[in-house]
Amino acid sequence: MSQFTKNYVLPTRRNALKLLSGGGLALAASSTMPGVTRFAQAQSSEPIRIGFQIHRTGIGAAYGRWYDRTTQAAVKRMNDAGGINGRMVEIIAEDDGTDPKRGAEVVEKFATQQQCDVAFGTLFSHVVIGSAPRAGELKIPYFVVSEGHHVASGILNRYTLQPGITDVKSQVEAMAPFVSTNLGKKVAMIYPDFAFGHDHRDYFTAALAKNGGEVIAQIAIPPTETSFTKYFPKIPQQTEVLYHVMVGPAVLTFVKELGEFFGSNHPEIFGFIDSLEAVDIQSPGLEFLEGTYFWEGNPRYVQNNQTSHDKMYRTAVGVDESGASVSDSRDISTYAHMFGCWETLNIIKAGMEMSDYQGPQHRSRLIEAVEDMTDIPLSDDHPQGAKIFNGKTHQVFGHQYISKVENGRMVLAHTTSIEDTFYPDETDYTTQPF
Amino acid sequence: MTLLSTRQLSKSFGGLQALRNVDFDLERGRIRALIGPNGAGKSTFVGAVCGRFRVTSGNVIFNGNDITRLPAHHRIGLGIAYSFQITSVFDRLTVHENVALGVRRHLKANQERVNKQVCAALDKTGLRNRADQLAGDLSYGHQRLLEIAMGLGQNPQLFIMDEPTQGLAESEVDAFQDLLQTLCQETTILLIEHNMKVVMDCADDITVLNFGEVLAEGPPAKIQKNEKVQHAYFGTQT
Amino acid sequence: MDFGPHLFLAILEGAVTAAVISLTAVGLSLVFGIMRVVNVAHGEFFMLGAVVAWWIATSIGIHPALGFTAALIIAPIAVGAIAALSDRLVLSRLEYDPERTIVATIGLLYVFQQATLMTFGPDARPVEPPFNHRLAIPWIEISESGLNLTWPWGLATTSYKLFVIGAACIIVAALWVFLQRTRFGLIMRATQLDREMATAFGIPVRRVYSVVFALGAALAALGAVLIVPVQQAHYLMGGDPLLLSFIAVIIGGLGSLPGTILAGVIIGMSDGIISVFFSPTLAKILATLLVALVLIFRPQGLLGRAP
Amino acid sequence: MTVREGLLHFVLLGILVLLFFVVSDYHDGNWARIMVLAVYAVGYNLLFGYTGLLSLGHALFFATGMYGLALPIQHLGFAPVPAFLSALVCAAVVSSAVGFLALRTSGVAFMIVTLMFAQAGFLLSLYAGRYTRGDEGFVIPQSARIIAGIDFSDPTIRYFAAFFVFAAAYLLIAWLIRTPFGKCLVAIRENEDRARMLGYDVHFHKLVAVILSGTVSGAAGAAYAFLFGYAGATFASVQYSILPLLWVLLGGAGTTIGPLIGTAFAFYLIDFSSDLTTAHLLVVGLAIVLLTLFAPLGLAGEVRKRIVGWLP
Repeated sequence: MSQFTKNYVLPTRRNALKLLSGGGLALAASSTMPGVTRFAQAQSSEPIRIGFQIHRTGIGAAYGRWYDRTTQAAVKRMNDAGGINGRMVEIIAEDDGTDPKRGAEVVEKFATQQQCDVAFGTLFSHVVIGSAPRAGELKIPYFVVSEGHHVASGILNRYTLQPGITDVKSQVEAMAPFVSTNLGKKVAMIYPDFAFGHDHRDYFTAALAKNGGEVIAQIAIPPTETSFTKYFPKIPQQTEVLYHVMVGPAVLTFVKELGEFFGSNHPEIFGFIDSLEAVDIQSPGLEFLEGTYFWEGNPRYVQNNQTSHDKMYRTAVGVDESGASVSDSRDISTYAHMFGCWETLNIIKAGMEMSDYQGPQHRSRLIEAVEDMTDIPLSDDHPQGAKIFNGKTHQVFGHQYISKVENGRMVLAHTTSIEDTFYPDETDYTTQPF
Repeated sequence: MTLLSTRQLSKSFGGLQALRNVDFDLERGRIRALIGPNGAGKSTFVGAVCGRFRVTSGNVIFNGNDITRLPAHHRIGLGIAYSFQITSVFDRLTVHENVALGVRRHLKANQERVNKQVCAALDKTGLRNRADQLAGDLSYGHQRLLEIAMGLGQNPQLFIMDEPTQGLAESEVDAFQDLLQTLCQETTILLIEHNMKVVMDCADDITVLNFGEVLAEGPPAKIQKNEKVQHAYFGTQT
Repeated sequence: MDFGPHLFLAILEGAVTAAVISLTAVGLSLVFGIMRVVNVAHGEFFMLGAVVAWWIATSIGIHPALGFTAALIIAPIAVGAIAALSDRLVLSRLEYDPERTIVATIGLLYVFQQATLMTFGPDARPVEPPFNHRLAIPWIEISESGLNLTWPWGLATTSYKLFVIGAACIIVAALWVFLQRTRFGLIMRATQLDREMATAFGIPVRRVYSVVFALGAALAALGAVLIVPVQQAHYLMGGDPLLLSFIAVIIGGLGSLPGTILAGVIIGMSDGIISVFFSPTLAKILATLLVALVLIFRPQGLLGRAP
Repeated sequence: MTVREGLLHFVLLGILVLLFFVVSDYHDGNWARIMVLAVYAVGYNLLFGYTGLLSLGHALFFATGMYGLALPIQHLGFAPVPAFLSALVCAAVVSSAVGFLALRTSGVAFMIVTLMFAQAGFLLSLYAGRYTRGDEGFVIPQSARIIAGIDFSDPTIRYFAAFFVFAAAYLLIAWLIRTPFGKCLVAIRENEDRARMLGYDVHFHKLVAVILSGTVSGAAGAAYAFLFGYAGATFASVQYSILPLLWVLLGGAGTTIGPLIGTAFAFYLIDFSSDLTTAHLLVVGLAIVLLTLFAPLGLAGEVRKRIVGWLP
C-alpha cells in the first residue's frame, strides 16, 4: 500500500525538494503551505522515528552491541517519561556492516524509505565520513557518536552534529599536561597506522611539545596486525612513558604482548582505554598493568564519589559496578564510549522540545536549536559530566578522566577541566545554508 | 618451389631429446605425410614449425623467411594453419563462429566476405547445415571435420593436420580422403597420420621420423620398400 | 634495542606465525592438491576452531591445561565434522567445479561468520594458556674483555610460544608420516594423481574427498587452537589466515606439501624480519609485492614443477 | 549487432530511465548506486565473463579511479571534468602495469598476483594517510561536485549521471563483444591454445582486456566518489575485489545484462534481508550457496540456457 501512496505523492515531493534547494525562503514558505501543515498534523500522533545506524556486523560489532543497549535504555526512559513533545520515540535500527558504502545506503533508507526524523548513533569514523555527505544532501539531521575529529575539523556539513561525545583532538590534547607533569617527558607512542591513530600521533605530539615534553618515537602498527611483539624493540630504551592506543579485535593480544615484552621492568605506561575497551582488565596476562594509567571517556568502575546520575544510568543500561553486563559478568561494556548514545538522544529530545519539532519540515529548526545550546549541566540526561557545546563546530567539549589501575580496578586519578579540552575553532557550520 | 624447410632443428624437453638435427623440405602444392612410431617426434616437429614452443637449436624457414623466433600467432598469420591432434574446437560456440574466428583474423571486420568464406569452408567439409549448432554438440567425426574447416577458413598456404582421421569410422575416413584430394589443389598439406591406407593413397611424399631423426624420405612406393623403415616402423606394427 | 637481539626476537616471533600459517596452509594445500578446489571458507574453519576451543575451555574450566587439552582434541574433530557436512551438502553437489566452489565457499564463509556472530557474539574472547612463563633470553656480546653474557632489555619470549612452534613441527611430521606410510595416505595420493584411475581401481573418491576436506579443516582448526591462547577468538579472525595460507600454497607450488610448509615458514619469518628493517606498514607493502613478484617470475611456485 | 539485441539494449536502458519516474525516492537513490556499481561489475565481466581471467584484485582499479578523481580535487583543486579524466588515465596506467606483470602468469597464480597487487594498493592508501586520510577517507565537498552549474548531488541529476555512465559502459561492452576483437576474447576464454593457433596474439588481447576492464572499473570508482561524495580506503580492501566477482557470477558471467542484474540482486538481497532479520549476511550466504547449487550460470546465464538462447 505504501508503495502506491508514495508513487502518488511523488511529483509534489520532487517539486518541494527543488524548492528547498532553491533557497532558505522557499523552506519557510513550504512550512506554511496548507498541504504540508495538514501532513504535519496527521503525523503528530505518530511516534518520532530515530534512525539508528548500528555496527551490528563487521569490525565494529563489539561496540555496536553496547551502543544498541544504551540506546534502547535511553529511549525506554524517554518514553516512560512521556516521550518527546508528547510523542513516543521509536528506534529504527539498521545494520551498516561497519562499512562506509552500506552506511551511506542506510542513511538514505532512513531519510527516504523509513521516514525517520533524524539519523543517529554512528561510531566508526569511516562510516561517519562516508554517510555524512548523503545526510547533508537528503537534509536529515545526523547525530554521530564517534569521537572522531571529523565533525569539528569542518569537512562535514551543517546536518552532521556530535553533541554527545568529545572528539579525539580534545581528548588527546587534554592528556598532554598530565603525562608530562606526572609521568615523564620522553614519550614513545604506539598507535594504529590509520587515520584514528594518526590523529593521536599528530595532536599528542604537538600538545606534548607545548607542555615541555617530547615524543621520541612514533610506532605505527599496521591495521589487521595480529601479533605485536616484533614492533616493541623499536621502543627506545630511554623511554619514560609509553603511550598506547589500539583498536580492533586484537587489542588484548597487543596489551598482553606488551607485558610479556617488558616483564616487571617497564616504563610508565599511559594508554587510551580503546586498547582495552570491552576487555576485562583482570584477564590473565594483564597483571603488569597494575599502576599504569588510562584515559577513560567515562570511568568503567564505580568510583567512591559516584554521582546519582551515574548510578541511575548504570542501572538503566544494565551495567554492574565493574562495568560488565549485570546478566553476564564476562560481558564487559564499552563504558568509555557508549554514554555518548544516551547523551546524544537527550540532546535530540531537548532540541526537539526547544524547537517545537513537529516533523521533517522542522529539521532545520531542530539543528538551529541544538546549535544554540552551550552549557550542558551534569544530570540524569548527561551522566558522564557537564559539557559545553560549540554550535559553530557542532562539537561538544567535556571533562576527561584519567584512571590508575589499582588492585585490578581502574581508580579515578585525575579529572581534566572542560577548558583543558578546548582548541581554536576550525570551522563555522552555521554559515552554511540549510 | 620450397614452401617450408627446417635446418638442423633440435628440441629437448628436460633430458629427453625429442628432435635431433632435422633437415626437412616441403614443396609447394604437395601433400606430405609425416609418419613414425609413437614418440618418434612427429607432433614435436609440427609444434616446432608452428611455434608452440621454442626450439633448442636450428631454424625454421617459411616462404624463404626465417621464422624461428616468431611467436605462434605470427606464424599462423603468415599462412600456416594447424589442426589439433586432440579435438580442440570451441565447444560452447556455434560451428559457424568456430570457423569465422579463423576467417575473421585475416579478413578483419568485413562481415559479408567473412560469411562467404565461412560458408565455403563449411560447404567443403559438409557442415553447412549444422552451422548453428554448438560445436560441443557435434558428433566426434563432425568435430574432426570442423577442425579441418577451421583450418580451411584461414586460407592457409600450409595446412598442418595432426592425425585428422584418428577415431573416425571407416566411411568417414573415405570421405576425408576425398576431401584431402580436393584440398591439395589450393594448399600445401603436411599430414601426421597413423592410418597407412590414407598415407599411401593420398601422400605425394612421406617423411619417416624415428627417435627424433629423419629415417627416410621419398614417395610412398619407395618408403614401403625401405628396409630401415620396415624394421623400425612396419616391423613393430605388424 | 640492539640490532642482534632485535633480529633474534623478530625471528622468534616470525617462527610462531610461521608455525600457525604452515599448519593452516597444509590443510588448504591438501584440499587444493587433491580436490582441486579453492576453499575460500578455509579461514572460517580456522575461526571455528578458535571459537570451539574457547567454548570447550570455558565450559570445562577446572584448570586451564585440562580445558586446553580437551580443546586440542575436540575442536579439530568438531570442525572436521562441519567441513565434511559442508562437503556432502554443497561441494559434492557442485561436482567440485572450480568456479562454482569458489562462489559457494564465499557463501559458506558468510554463513559460518554470521552463525558465529549470532551465537558467540562480536567480542574477542581469550583462552587461558595451559602454561605461560616469560623467558628472558640471554645474549652473548663480544667486547674487549672477551665474551659476555648479557640480558638485553626486552629480549624475551614465553614458554607457550615455544610450545606452539614445537607442537606445529610435531603435527606436520605426523601428517607427513600419515600421508607417506599409511594406506589412507596412499589412497589420497592416488586420488590426487589421477581421479579417474582411482575410481577405476575402486577407490571411493567421493568419500576420500569428504575425508580430505574434513582433514584440511581440522588442520586449520588445530592451528587456531594452538594460537588462540596467544591471540583471541573473534568471529572475523579468519581473514588473515586465509590470505596467508592461500599465498603459502601458491608460492610453495600447487599441491606440493613440502613447498607449502617451506613457503609458510618463509612468509611467517619474513613478516617478522622485514619489520625490523622498514616501518611496519611499508614492510607489509614490500612483503606483499615480493609475493607477487615471486609468482610472476616463478609461476609454478618454489617447489612446483615447471610445466 | 542484430536487431533483437539492439532492441534488448534499448528496452533495458529505457526501463532504467522509466524506473526513475515510477519508484520512490528511496529506490531512485538505490538504483543510482546500483548503476554505478554495475559499471564496476560490467568492467569486471569483460575480463572474467568474456576473457575468462579471474582477477581477485579489481578493487585496486576501482580505488585508483576513486582516488584518481578525489585526490586531485582535494589537493590540487581540479575541476570535475579534468579530475574524471585523471581518474581514467590513472586507472589505465595502473591496469597496464598490473596487466603487463600479472599476465606472465595464469590460472590460480594470476588470481594471487592480482590479489597481492590490490593488497599492496590498499596498504599504500593507508600508508599515504597524509593525503588519503587512510581508512577514514575524506568527503568531496558539494561545492566541488558542480559542473557548469549543475549540482551532481541533486538526486535527479545523480540518477541520470549514474545512468549515463552505466549506459556508456554497458553499450561499450555490448558493442565490443560483437567486434572481432571481442569475439577473440571469447575464443580465448573458451580455449586459449586454440585461439593462439588460429593466429591471434593472445597475450595482446588479454592485456587490452585487462586495461579496458581496469579502466571501466576505475570509471566506476571515480563516478562513485563524485556522485556520493566520499573516497576511502575501504573501497580498496579485498572485500571490494570479491564483490564484483560475486555480482557477475550471480547475474551471469559473460552476459551483457548479467552485471546489472547481479548487482541489483545482491543489493536488494542485503536490503530486504536486513529488514527481516539482523542476521542478514546469513541470508545472503545461504542465497549464494543455493544459487550456485541450482542456478550455476547466474540469473541471466540460466535464462539464456533455458529460455532465450540468443541473449548476448
